[in-house]
Amino acid sequence: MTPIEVFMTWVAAILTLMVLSFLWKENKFYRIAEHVGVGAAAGHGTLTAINSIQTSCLNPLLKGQLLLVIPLILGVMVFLRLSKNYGWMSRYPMMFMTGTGIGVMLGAIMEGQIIGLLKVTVADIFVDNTFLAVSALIVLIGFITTLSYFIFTKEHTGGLGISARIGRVFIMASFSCNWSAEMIYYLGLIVSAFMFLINVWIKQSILGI
Amino acid sequence: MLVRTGRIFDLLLLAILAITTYVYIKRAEEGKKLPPIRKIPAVDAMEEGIGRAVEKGGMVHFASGGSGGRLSSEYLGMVIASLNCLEHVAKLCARLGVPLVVSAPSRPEALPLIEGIVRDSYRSEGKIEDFNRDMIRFYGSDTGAYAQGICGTIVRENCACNINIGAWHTDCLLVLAAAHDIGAMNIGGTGRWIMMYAFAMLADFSMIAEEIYAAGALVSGDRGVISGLAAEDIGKFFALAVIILGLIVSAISLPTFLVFIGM
Amino acid sequence: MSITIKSLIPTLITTIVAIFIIVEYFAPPNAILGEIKGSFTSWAVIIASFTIILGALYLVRFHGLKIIKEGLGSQEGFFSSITLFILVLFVSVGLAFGGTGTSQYNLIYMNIMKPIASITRGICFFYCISAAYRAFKLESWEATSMLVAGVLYSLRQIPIGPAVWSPIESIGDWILAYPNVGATRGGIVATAFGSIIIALRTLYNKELSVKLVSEVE
Amino acid sequence: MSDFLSKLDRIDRRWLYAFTIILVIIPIVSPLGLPVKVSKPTRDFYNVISSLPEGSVVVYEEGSISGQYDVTRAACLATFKLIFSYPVKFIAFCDSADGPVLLKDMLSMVDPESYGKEYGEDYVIFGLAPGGETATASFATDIRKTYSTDLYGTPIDEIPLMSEINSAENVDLIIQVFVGCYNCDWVVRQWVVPYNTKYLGITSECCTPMIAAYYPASCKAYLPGTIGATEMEILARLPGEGATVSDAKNLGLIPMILFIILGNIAYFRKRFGKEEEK
Repeated sequence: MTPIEVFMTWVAAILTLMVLSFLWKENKFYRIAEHVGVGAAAGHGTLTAINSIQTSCLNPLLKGQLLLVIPLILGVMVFLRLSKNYGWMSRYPMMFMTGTGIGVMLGAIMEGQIIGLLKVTVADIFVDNTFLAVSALIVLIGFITTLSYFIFTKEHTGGLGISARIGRVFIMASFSCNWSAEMIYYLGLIVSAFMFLINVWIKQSILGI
Repeated sequence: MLVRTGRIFDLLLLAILAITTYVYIKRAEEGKKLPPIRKIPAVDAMEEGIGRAVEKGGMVHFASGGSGGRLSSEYLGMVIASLNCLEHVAKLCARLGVPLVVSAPSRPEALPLIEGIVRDSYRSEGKIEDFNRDMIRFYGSDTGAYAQGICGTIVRENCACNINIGAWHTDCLLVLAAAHDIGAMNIGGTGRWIMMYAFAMLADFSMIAEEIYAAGALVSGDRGVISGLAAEDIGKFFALAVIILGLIVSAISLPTFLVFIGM
Repeated sequence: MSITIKSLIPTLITTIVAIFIIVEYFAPPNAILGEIKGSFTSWAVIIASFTIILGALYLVRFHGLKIIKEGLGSQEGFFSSITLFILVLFVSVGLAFGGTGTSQYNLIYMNIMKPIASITRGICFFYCISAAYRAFKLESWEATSMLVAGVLYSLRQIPIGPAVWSPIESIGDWILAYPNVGATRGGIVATAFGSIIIALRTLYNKELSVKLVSEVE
Repeated sequence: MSDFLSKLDRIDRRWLYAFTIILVIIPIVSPLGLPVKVSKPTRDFYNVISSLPEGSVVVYEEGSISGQYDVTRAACLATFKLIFSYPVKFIAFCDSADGPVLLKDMLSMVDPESYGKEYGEDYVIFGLAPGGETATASFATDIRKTYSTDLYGTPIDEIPLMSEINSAENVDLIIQVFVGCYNCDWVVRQWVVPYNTKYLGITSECCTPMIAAYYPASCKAYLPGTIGATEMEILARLPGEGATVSDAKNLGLIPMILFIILGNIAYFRKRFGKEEEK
């Protein structure tokens, strides 16, 4: 390892330990790592934003795509939020982005998030394999009872109450799968962090193995 | 053909929802009767939580999540729902004189709207002098730094009530746990199904997925906005009808069902 | 300044832009509409970049005022100066050496930003397992379902699970692929309806928070 | 006994955290080397790539972020090594702010030139297009409107590989790396639904439950974080770091079981304690 690499490895290791100290309690060391992390995220975000504006707006605009002056103006209007009297003008870029967001989402969400799932939930049941058909039936029951839980215009009593209660059991099982998947993912990050501390920081940069 | 092949059924559903939403808004504006909406405990808990902050002399913290500012894809709905709740919380805090801290999302596309709403809320309560841009904190465009910054703020500035509604990623677990450990009341939910487990396990009052849209509507107190919940239920009944009809048709001929729904 | 210019025209922009893109999606393929949609989506990408810079300005303002008010020697001033120093370090190294693709930038990125961001998520593991201490109790059908599904799917995901008891793999995959998918699809469809109705209400200019009228500074 | 249980019940959870850290460190210092079975999604992932006809165009959407790089890197490296060993075209673009830095870091580890690939002819990298779904929609609709130059500033029209490629219609397969668990919906909505593009996902373990809802209908296959990387390294016989991380995770699960047992002890003691009082 070069001297600069050893130094930066020490920086990374110390910052890692500073964040880990939050498990004990909020303290000055954690606070240093917090402020370093926030500064780095803001710096990196600013840099990539500047780069993106340059490559997708300024360069093509200078090469003759004159329509790009519109997003440039709308983009600059975002900063008017900081002004005392013209803050309202920052709503123009906001509402343009909202319109684009709605347009891109509203069309494809029908197929991608609703009809596509209805189609596959029904179609999966009509298969030759009994085990798969019964399993698909369980998906259907989970789907209907979960959807019934989200009905707002009727009190959850009687038949709807039973369905919503079953739905809650399916919902909790699903939450638990997500909790488990997230926990294993965090465990992977903790293991990677300790692998770095042990194999790179201690073994390589301290012991030189 | 006027409609692209394979998207007729999609357009049919969109038309049903568009008409239903419009009709319900008109009925609301004309004062006509609307379907009743069942109670969502977490909606009332916001007022209770802010009241508790007054008693404890603590601060109220509101955040809409790392992606709680993205004006695109399904985040958009969560962002607008969280803006409705932010307006409700900001008005209550202005009225009761409770310190409010709003953490701006790490994807800050809606940042001007967030400041506009908090400023507007304080103005409508006659407390514009209490508004200060320092109430709105930005922690950089990474959800890790976002969670770190909020945890530090919550612990150091004596948070008594932590309200997290919007589009959350892994950041919500750290924030909810930090608030829980200092005894703050946790209220919140997200439309992102994958992260709902954190709210179900760590929040005192949680809104499950679509309930954040309902909360956003209910706190607005506007009948036209609340009528949207009835339109959503029409969509669900339509989905259940498609499922039941689909089962019947598929029992006879699955390809027929697939052709019909794939129009 | 009239409400028309402050609120009505912006929301009109939303409706027009959205309708153009929706029509492009449902209409038979049309080159002009495709061109318009392509322009709108790429413009939104450009504006998104400006908002990231606006966020950074909020950050600089907040910490700058803190340094001015409390002084560099104070504890608050010291921590705020760390944030501003690191921000300036990243931006200047990036601009000086030609963007984020350089080895110099990679050195500070991989040894400052990445370790902090990674371990910040990593410590969530400890909060995940202590949340299990609170939530996984055999006190109701829901909590029992949570406990059983969570433990079984956890054991499936690590090598020791299938190595000790091989059926755990198919049981874990079954729980993930069927009960979980049933509830997930129900949740996705319900959330989709929520998104759609809010989007439609915004197009009708009836979405209060986005309408924002007063804005009198 | 009940005295021991009440002490157990009031343990400061931070001692359990310390115990957890020790359990995590043990397999790192001396690996257990337990076996790993290859699951169906990983096998499908391998089959889709290995069955690509010559000259196919593969788009790779990099959405990883610095905080989750340790979890997705192994799976991405295994995928790069697999793709670069086939005669296909490779176009990478980024939808996350950290994408460009991470993508270059990984490509420097794989070294495409050692697979006989030439930049500009066989593979090309584009920078960040912020805006989430809007960005991927923009890329699918019109690449030239989204990017005028590649990551290194070369104008797009001067890149031979891009001469006949400008939208999803010219793409055979899209591989998306996503760590925002809903971001797989973007590709379903903007690539699979409109253009019927074949779609593979690389994600972290936490997003597996979400993409499972799309597998195999909309998403042909996926690699879930380090366990997926471990399985691909075994299946394709590629050396990698996935196996070490997966091995070290094994003991890390014991504290979870312990916390659940303690939680239920506390619950039943309180419940039976009340009944005795009654």
